[in-house]
Amino acid sequence: MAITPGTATTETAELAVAPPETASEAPPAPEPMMPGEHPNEIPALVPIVPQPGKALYRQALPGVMQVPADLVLAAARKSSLWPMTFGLACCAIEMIGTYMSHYDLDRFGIVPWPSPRQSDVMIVAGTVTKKMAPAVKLLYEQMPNPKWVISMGACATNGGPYTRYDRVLQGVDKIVPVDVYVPGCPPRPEALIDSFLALQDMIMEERSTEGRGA
Amino acid sequence: MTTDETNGEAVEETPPDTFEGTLWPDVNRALSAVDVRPERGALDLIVHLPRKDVIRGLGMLKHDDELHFDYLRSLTAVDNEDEGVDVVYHLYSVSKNHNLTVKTTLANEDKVLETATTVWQAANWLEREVAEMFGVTFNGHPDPRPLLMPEDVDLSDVHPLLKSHPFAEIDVLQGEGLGHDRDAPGDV
Amino acid sequence: MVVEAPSEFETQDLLINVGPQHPSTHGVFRMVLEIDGEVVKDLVPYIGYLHRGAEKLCENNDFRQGIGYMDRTEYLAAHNAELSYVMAVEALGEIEVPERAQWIRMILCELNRISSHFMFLGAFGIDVGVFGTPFIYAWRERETIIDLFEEISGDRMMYAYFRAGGLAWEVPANFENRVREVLASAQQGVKDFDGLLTENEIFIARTKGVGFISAEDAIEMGMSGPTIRASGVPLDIRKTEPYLFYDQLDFEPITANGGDVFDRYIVRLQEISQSIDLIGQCLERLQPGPITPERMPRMLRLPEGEAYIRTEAPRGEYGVYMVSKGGNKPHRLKVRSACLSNLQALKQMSVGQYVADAIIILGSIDIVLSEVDR
Amino acid sequence: MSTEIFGIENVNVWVDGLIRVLLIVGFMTVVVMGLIYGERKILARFQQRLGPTRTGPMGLLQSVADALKLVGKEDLRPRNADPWTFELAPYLVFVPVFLGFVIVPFVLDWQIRILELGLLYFVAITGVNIVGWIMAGWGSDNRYAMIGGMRAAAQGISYELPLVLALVSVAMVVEVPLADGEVARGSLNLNEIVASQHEVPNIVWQPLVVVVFFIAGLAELNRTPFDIPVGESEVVGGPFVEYSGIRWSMFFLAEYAALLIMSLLFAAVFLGGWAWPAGIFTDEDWPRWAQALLVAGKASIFVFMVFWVRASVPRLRIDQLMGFSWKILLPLMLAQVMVNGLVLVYDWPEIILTVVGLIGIVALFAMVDRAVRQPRQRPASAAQLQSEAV
Repeated sequence: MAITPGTATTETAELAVAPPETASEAPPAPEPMMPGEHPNEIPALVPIVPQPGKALYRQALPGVMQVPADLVLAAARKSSLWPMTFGLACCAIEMIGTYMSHYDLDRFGIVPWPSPRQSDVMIVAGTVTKKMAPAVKLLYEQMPNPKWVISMGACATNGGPYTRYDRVLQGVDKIVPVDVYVPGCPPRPEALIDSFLALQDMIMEERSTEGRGA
Repeated sequence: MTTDETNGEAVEETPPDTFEGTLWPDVNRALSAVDVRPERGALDLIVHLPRKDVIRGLGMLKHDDELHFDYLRSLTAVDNEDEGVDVVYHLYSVSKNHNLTVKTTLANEDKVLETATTVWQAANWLEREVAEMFGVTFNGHPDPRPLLMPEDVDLSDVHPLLKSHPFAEIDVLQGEGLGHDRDAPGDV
Repeated sequence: MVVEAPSEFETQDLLINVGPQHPSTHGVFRMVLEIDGEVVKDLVPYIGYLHRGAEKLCENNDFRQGIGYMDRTEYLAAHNAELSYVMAVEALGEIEVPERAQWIRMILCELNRISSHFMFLGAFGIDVGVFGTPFIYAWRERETIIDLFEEISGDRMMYAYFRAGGLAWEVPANFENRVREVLASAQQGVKDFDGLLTENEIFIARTKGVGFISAEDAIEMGMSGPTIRASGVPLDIRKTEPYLFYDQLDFEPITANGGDVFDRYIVRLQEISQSIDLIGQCLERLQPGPITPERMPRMLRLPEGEAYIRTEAPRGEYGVYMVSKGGNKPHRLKVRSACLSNLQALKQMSVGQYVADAIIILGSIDIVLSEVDR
Repeated sequence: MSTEIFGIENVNVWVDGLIRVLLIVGFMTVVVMGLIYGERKILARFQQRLGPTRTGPMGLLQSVADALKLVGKEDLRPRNADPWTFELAPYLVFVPVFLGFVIVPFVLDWQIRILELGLLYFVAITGVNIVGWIMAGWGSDNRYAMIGGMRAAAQGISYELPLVLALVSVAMVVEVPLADGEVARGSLNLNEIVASQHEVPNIVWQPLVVVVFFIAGLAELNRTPFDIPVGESEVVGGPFVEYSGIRWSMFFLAEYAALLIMSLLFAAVFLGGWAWPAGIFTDEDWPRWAQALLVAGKASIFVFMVFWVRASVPRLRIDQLMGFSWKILLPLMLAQVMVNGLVLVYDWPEIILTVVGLIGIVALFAMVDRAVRQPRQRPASAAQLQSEAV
């Protein structure tokens, strides 16, 4: 994508995090010397000759790093995922175990929050029965966008050992769109941490500013 | 004093099994007004009472100062398909430290029984569970709402623990679930 | 519809729904509180949000596969749950269990009681309001015990280690001194909790005299475990109806006569020390030997009959009533849940107390929802 | 109408005020983010954990990430919530806390405004945020929020009195050197209060007041053991249950800004602010940066104590909380003010203040211990409900 010379593109699409391409070819025009300029005057006073092929702001402020807005927002979202304290069954105990000092999810900036309004991730930890399903759906709708769902354990993924009982919902993705499935019954705390890392990679790669729809 | 007829499985060979080791003598004395049929269980004595005077018998067992069964351990039911539903009471005496199991059989057509909450309050929730799981109606129960089944949805005819209630089929989940598949444009 | 004007001083009661999702309902338990200001006038508990038919599914699995459901029904003390199930199968099939297996079963059940009580101490700290510190101390002890369980059975919570007739496989070689290490750290944990919560004046002010239930009411409601022993009733199945080799150990059931939330906390704290001492006694009597009977039938078919086996789980009496009609699957399996009976008395204990007390009283009963709803 | 700022003469007063306020807002947001990060790290240390380490070097950018994420969150308002009260509540909690910074004496004469009635202004302003809490509770049409709001009101009012009396009893005995040499007693101007402590900090004269100020300060900040309005285990999140995104982050920021103000005030009024050890070594004042470090150190003592209490003390119940304030703190403070008055009127030696203060502390702990140990009788209405309900 050719950068039209001379126009200072504020919203450059390419990953500016990569080092700006160094001007490989030699600067075409020699530095003009202002008349009567004292040799040790501050170089900043020297007027900038706009070199073609390079954004003006880059010449004026060589040090600045330009990062697209959604990357910064995604990085912020990735490193402060607040799950809701919402445990259903045995997987909840392993989820609590992951918060505790032995595995400490707080290192990743993950703090359990009591109210759905202030949380971004819903960890469905345990068997979703048909009596509990409306409550799970209501909680999901109460969460503000962007929101994600981690289906922890076999029961939340497809009913697990209780799948053959008709009062049990065979998988939480029948009522709620799920982002990360964690295998195990109950999954080990390391598996839950791995699911968070997978979710973080997904957020970074997806980078949608407004988050999922409905 | 009813004669004891061994019901088939290998109890001690002596035909008139006198249950001398168990509580049977005192239980028989306490329940003399009611016809009682003893049976030997794996750990403790089992006593069969007819449907109509189960509650009276339980009251006698509780207030009898010799037996003093003041602790209802557990109340449940067993579905024997065609022979009807057995309601089982496991009793225990905290002071005397002995156990008894009382059973009564209800025919499949009218599974109705008096409530035991008049005798022990512990029976409240246990009876509500047996009512919704086996379809047994307990007359005079103070609070006959469903316990484990949802209240808002009327499932009064569904009794999951009966043998007739089928197991759910595992529906194959490849794709057609509501699962959020990554590439569908703006779905859900 | 004529609405007569309420007298201007008549206050309206507020119905608040401590819903299925609430930080301190220990899972999916819901209670609707009718409160007048801060005092609870009426409490209606709703359970069944985790009713997933463990009993029905056990009827579909043979005697060896049912152990998995028992672990998941009592997920904080899986060994105790397995013990009842396995002893019921052995009682029906008259299977002899070798001595060493019984001693190891007792050690693991007591260890599981310690880890479950630590979980209670942690969760109770959150209910009373301390931000996480007791929970973290409790889980530090629990993790050491869970690591030992993992070395023995390969899984952190769902062990399936007890089998009809004995154990699945031999315990690892350094079993004794690993257990002693764990006991030392558990002893340290009890001292920490004594310092952190027991002498804390706010903790005493919050829990003394709250949620009282008398001994007669407790017996009438069929309660069991630390909740009834805190009201002064020495009902401990390990003492009243000894199973395994509990009659060879000398211990007294721990009771307190206050019957309030503080006493339930103290009874559980002392039970941890008691279990530590019990395990010490068991370790002395442990000798090498076989852990499964020489001849076990490949397909376990049990004769017709029924058995009601009850053991002392951390929360109370965990009973398994198993009816077999001569097949390889149980005809009916009923799990007697201690939490269900203890929970029945919640309304009686909470009415008249403050809202904050109702939360603590629920915490002091220490319920595990999958055992309540099965 | 012109004043001098940073050496530039005759700057318009309004421009000067604006510059100082912007400086304070910038300084305050940075320090508050640091406080949030500090709390998570210190609490983690109390609980043998690591706290945030992955975002930025040693997790330093954690608060920045939280703030950015909250800004990017969807902003929800419940359908049948009262729109105006719901929208305005965060501002009523947020703005008074910022206004409180006007009188905080950071360094020698650097304040936004030196007000003669500095303490009165501070107490009046921080009183307003209770209205914000109630509006949040009432406006968000949620039962938990309503209960949380009412509890916040009850607690805020009942702990305002000990706080005010604590500040009054300190402001009474402050010595202010007048122009003609002799000394006048009593002043509400924070600068004079701090200047008067260059030899001996007020904590020496008023130990009981320091303890009561700490307790009442905890209650004003709604921190454990007084976090009843926002206690998760009872009233899930209190008045903030329905707030999300940036509105909720304003409440969160206001809470930590209030903590910052309370700690700076504690440092200024009780530990001598920028004056205390300076007076002992040299008679003229230290350089600005040394004073700034001094104030920061003293304020961080208060902040650390608040975090420490949060990690180790359970929550009080609403009736104990009210009883503690009205029956124990208030009488002690009234007695303290009376003793101060007597010492001022009859010119008794200052040492009496310290002795009385220490006796007061002993009395405080004795009263609390007796209140806890004696068998708790059930609440009167409860006993009657109990008999009727069973």
